[in-house]
Amino acid sequence: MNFEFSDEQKQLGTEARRFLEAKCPPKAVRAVLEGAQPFDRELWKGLAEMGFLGVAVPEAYGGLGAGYLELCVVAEEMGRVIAPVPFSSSVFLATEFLLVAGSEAQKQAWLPKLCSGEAIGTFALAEGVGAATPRTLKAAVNGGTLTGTKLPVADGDIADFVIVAARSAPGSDERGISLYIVDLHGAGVTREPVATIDPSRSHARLTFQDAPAELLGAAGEGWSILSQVYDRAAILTAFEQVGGSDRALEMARDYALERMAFGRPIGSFQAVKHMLADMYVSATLARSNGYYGAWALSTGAAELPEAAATARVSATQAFQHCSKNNIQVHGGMGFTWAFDCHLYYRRSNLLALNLGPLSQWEDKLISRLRARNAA
Amino acid sequence: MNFEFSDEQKQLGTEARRFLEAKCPPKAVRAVLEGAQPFDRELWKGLAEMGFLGVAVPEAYGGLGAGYLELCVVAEEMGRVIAPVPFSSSVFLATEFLLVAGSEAQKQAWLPKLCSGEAIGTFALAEGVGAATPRTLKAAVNGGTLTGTKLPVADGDIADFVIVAARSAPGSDERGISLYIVDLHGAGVTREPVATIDPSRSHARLTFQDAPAELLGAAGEGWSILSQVYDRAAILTAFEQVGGSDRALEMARDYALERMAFGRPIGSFQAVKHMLADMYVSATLARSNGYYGAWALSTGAAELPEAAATARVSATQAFQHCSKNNIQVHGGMGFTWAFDCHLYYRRSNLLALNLGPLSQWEDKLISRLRARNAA
Amino acid sequence: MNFDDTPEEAAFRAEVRAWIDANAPKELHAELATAGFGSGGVKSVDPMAASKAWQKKKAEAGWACLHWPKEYGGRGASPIERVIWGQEEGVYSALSGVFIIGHGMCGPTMMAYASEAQKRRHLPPLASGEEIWCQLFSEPAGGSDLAGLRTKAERAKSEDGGDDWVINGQKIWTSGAQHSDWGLLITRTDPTVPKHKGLTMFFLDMRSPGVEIRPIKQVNGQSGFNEVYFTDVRIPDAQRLGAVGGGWGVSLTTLMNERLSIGSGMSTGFPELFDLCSRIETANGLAVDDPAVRSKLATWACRQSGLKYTGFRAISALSRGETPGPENSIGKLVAGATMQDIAAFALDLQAEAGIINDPEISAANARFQAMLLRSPATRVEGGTDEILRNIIAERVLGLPADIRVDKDVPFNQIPTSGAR
Amino acid sequence: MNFDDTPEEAAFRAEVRAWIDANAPKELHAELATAGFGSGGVKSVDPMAASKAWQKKKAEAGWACLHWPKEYGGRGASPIERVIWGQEEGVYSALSGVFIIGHGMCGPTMMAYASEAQKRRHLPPLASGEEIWCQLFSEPAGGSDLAGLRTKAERAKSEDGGDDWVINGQKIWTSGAQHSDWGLLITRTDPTVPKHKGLTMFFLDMRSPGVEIRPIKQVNGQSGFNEVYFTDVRIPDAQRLGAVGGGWGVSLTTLMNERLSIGSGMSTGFPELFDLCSRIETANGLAVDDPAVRSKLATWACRQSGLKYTGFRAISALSRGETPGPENSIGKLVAGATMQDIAAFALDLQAEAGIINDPEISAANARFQAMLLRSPATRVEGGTDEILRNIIAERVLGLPADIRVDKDVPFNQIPTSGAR
Repeated sequence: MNFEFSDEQKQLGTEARRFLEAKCPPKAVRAVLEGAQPFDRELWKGLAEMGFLGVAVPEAYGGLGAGYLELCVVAEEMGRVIAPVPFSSSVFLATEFLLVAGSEAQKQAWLPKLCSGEAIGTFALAEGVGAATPRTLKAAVNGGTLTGTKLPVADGDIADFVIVAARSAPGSDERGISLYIVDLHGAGVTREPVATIDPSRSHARLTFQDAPAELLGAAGEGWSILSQVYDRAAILTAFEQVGGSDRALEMARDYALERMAFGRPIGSFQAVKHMLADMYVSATLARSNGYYGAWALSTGAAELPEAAATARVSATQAFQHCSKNNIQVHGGMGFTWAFDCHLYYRRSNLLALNLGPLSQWEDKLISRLRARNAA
Repeated sequence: MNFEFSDEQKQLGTEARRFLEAKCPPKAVRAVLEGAQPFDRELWKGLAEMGFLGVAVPEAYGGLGAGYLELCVVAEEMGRVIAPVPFSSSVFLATEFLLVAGSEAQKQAWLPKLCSGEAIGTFALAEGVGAATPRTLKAAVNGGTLTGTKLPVADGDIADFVIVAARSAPGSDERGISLYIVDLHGAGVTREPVATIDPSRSHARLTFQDAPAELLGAAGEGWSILSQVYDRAAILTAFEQVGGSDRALEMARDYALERMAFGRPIGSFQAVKHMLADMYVSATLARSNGYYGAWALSTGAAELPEAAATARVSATQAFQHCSKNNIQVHGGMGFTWAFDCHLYYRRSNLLALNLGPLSQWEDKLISRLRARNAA
Repeated sequence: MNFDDTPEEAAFRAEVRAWIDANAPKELHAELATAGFGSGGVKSVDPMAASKAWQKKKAEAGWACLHWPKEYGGRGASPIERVIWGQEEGVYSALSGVFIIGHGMCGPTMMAYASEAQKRRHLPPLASGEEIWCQLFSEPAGGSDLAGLRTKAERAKSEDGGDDWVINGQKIWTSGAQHSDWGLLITRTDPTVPKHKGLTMFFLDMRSPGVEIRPIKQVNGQSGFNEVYFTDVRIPDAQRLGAVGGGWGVSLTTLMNERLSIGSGMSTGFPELFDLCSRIETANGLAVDDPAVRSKLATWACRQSGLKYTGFRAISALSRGETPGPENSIGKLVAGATMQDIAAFALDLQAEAGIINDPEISAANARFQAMLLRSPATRVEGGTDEILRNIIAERVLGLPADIRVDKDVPFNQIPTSGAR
Repeated sequence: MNFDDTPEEAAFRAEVRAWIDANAPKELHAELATAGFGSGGVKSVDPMAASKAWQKKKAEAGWACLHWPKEYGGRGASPIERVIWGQEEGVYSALSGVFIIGHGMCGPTMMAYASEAQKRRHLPPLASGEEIWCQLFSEPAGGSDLAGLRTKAERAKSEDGGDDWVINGQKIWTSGAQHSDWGLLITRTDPTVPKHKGLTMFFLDMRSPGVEIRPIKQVNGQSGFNEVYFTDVRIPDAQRLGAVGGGWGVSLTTLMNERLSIGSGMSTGFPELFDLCSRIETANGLAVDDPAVRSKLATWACRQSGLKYTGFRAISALSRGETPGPENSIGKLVAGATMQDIAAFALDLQAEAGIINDPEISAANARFQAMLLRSPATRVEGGTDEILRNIIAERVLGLPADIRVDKDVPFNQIPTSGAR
């Protein structure tokens, strides 16, 4: 049994941490949060140079040709520093969609640019309030052009292209949905930034009016491709969340050790100690479930769907729990703009929704457990 | 605003407490728990003499002719001492069914005996594992006789008569269900005691084979009468649960004050203090919701169904929470047979199910809130 | 047991209702009704002007600070009449937010400790809203350990030879300091005695030289709180409240009022959530019909209802002339955590779009995000969840106080992490 | 990252599997597989006889106490081999329950502190199950405060003039004392020094005159624990383990092993609940399809899975030759509370009939009721939830220990509530 990252993988994590602690201190996150820029271009450039934008992409397409375990390790470090860059959109989604469903030409066209950071890609599904289902999607492609509105789209205002889930045939079942690549610099595209719970990551409303759209994957396969890619992204995001949970726990621990009240460190009060212990417990369960997901992702195991949902639910709960109680441990300081606690609180609530809400993943988890037990 | 019991009502509570602390110490509960007898006959006799078996029954039928607020006050005291007697079956259910749906003759026949303790009545709905619904009930009455099996029936082994919900017409809707009074000393009745989570309250399986059954209330009205009576019983039971919660909290508090560890009372550790504070919070919320129910019950307010579900859910959660953590505060001693903690733990789990499970009442609560908001 | 007014209460309610109906700024009603959590109330008009206008109108008609004696600008009303007023004032009470600290805490403290002349000078304009007061208690190094405060007050002579005190130090979490004319200030006058013994209370003109106010930006972008710096600020000894070294006792008067006013009628966000669930669809149909949603709603409904009726029990106690005790700490304890959970769940219900914080796109979202970002403050201000549990454990259940390592230790010898 | 055995591990597993397949008491398999929580295992045969037979068979073939050195009756196997054995032994390991304390705690302590002669005399029969050991640490006045123990050991001369100790006092929560031949006993030899300094460890013949064992009936009706009374019990000084006054250090060896063995692979009841939900109907159809049920199941599923893979990470550490640390305290902490919640929910799913405790009527019920009545013990034994949170906070997160009022205080001057 070797249920642990290898020394090389850990080494990669150490490099990533060293790099990110230097290039992505909290003030870099604040710069984006406070609107100086939609994302940290310098950091993005640096990540590309480090090869972190193509960790799991074959060298033939300009990637490092390492595996998903390596990408999980990097994702955790990105989450630790809540990096204000389109990593999840471009690496977890756009890149994975291309790897899973892209034609050779499409891979050739986009993957090298994604790995080099020359192009930013993203994915667009939601169309406003409420769960997006094959039944509810309105955006549609006719004669090769897309018309409709997508909201919210992560990094929609800065991406160069977007992969869109849109209706390719009438009817309410998932066979009516296909995926399309749309060049966001092309005709018929309007983008407006939208404010969200976490301004350190930019989001937009994308309006398409007869915008040229190129099919990605087979027609009618959109929903099943989406579900495969979401499972992969859920595991990668879980590592972001695990990294964020650990950092929030550390911040709380450090403050509890330093902050004195009643003549003693507040960390000597059981109320605080046990709050921190409970944070440690959820962070640890989330990490272990994340490892399960990483294993499934890297081996393409049959358990992947179940492992993805487990990792997602566990990590979402842990990051929300840790970021929330990190504020509580900091007391009054915790809800000041000046302290960094809210950066993690915001991010935890963004990540809790960006691949579909917790309640959806809870439901998926049980469906999948059930399917396996039935099998 | 006078959202409080009157001084007279509080006085009645004090009397009841004095009486019950004298006549129903923990060893009386243990005597029944350990099988000496199915219920405490002496205590039952005493309750009858005090008039507590007919608090809300009109004097014309041998009751005290006081109101439901008075009955709530007594119910709380019964719950405090987890009295091992068929109070809930005979007073909350049998008596209420007769008051709500009984003919004058039926009231004359049974109410005086119920008030005097000469007769014990109960109610039978469930037919084994799973929720009992108009669709699932199998016990049926044809030509005035009942055939079927009811399990579990509280006090079914000691009651003199039972009110049974049975099928009076084919079909799966509630109009096919009616209520019947069955004399348990009559023909065609077999009773077997069944073991439960709380042996301090006796339960049985009742098997009916062509047992004479007398209609109670209009034919086809069974389910709606049942739902009215369950709402009343839920509020009265909530007071039992509130009494039990308070007592469990007191036991934990007293032990935390007396028990020393590390040279100090364990009640000086925040982990224990805050556990007790949280118990106090749920007990207080349950009490306030109980008052809401008591008000609705005593005034027959339109909010009764909603108030009943609120009181029920809140009190069930509080009693389970307090009885569970009372054990935890007692540490190793808490799960010994010799300590009384488990008596409350058992009772809290019995009361959580005896009028239908928590999940059912949660669902009812929201349906009812919704109905009111829609109205 | 009933919710009915006594005849006297009913008569009073009718009078209140009639007056409010005739005098309230109805044009603001809609805006006040939907003002988000921590969103700072009305925007269509200058909120401060609107607040002062409404307060002045109330004062002129004898409806300001109902529970205060008439001679100080109040009405000499009973506690229950005050409650009835609050119920009838409804959304308009949001306009009085800026006066809460002054009316609820500073006023009562002045009444208990100021001279007759000072009361006649200061209380009426405080009641009428012409003068606004703030409370200067918390300090960076203090926090939950309120008595750990360090702001120094030293005796000095004034130019005219009178007795003055010179104040140096810093306060924090001062609500409304930027609008305040007067402040209630607790200071340390003797660092060589145990911390509760060396404190002294004053009130001061917030425009005194050496007083500097800096707003604190909160997580939700609002700046209701301030830091207040004191540099050689002079306060005449005549503005001392209570004995030198008696400040802790004075502060307890103030704080008891704080917990009560904050603890009562806290919002949990449940009505807003229930409303949302009655409008929004989930995969299982209307959210309120989704069993998964229902099981969560039920628990929150019981908390909401339990707090409401716990409040009614407290009101009934008032109506009987009793004083509600520390058990009212549960209001804030339950409401704060509940709102935080409800807000997160409400966003979850809206799926991906739950992250959007734009009222134009989703008013509900904006509202629940405001709750999500405001509730952490609720769980801390006026006593953290942990302090409140201690209060319940110690004052209600009679459990021992925490072990106090700083007990009987001279203040200047207590270990500290330094001001932040 | 993989779950695969190394070639060596695979070879070892194959050998184990073959031997177990050829030698295990297959006739007991079904019964062992369904034995309820705290239900005490097999009933069709004498459980003790069955346990001893299986253990003896294992010992003769060299499969007992795999991690012990060969010369003491073990196999000198690596920790990971021990884990593999456990995985393969499966349900039959339930037969070894009676030996866990002896093999997991007493044996290692003897190995570390006993003389060579004593090891050769005592360890082989302990390994083979011919002699059973128990651990005599907890006391009524002790509980979580283990070092608060009072059982006295005083020096005396034996008839033949040798050095003896005379033991007086009481122990509690001693698992299997009634079956035990030998016991590991910690005593107080000096009440005048701080509590951790005055302790001394011994081992003794449980049949020594003056030893009296009384079973403790638990909430679930079982009596796995005992009280053990000592009245002028004689122990030769040769049976002292470690220095006089060094008992606390010796006990830590034992306890570290306890938390590990208890913490690993704790049951949460989730698989049983999931199975129930796949069979039982609610108002919304099959329970596992009821959204209200699903949202609860999901959280429990993640805890179950999180514990499983946390365990795998610990095993991987073992496999790399590392020693798992205090982080393994989370196993019991999470499993105990989870099982308690799951059990209550499982009864709720069965509606009114959930109260029935009769396997004939509902096997599931009986099972979940056993969990409901057993889980409170899980949350206390081998460290309460509160102690475990302290361990995580202090040893994993590095937070300060609780304030110790009894630190450096002579034991006989520490306030106490007296034995219970």
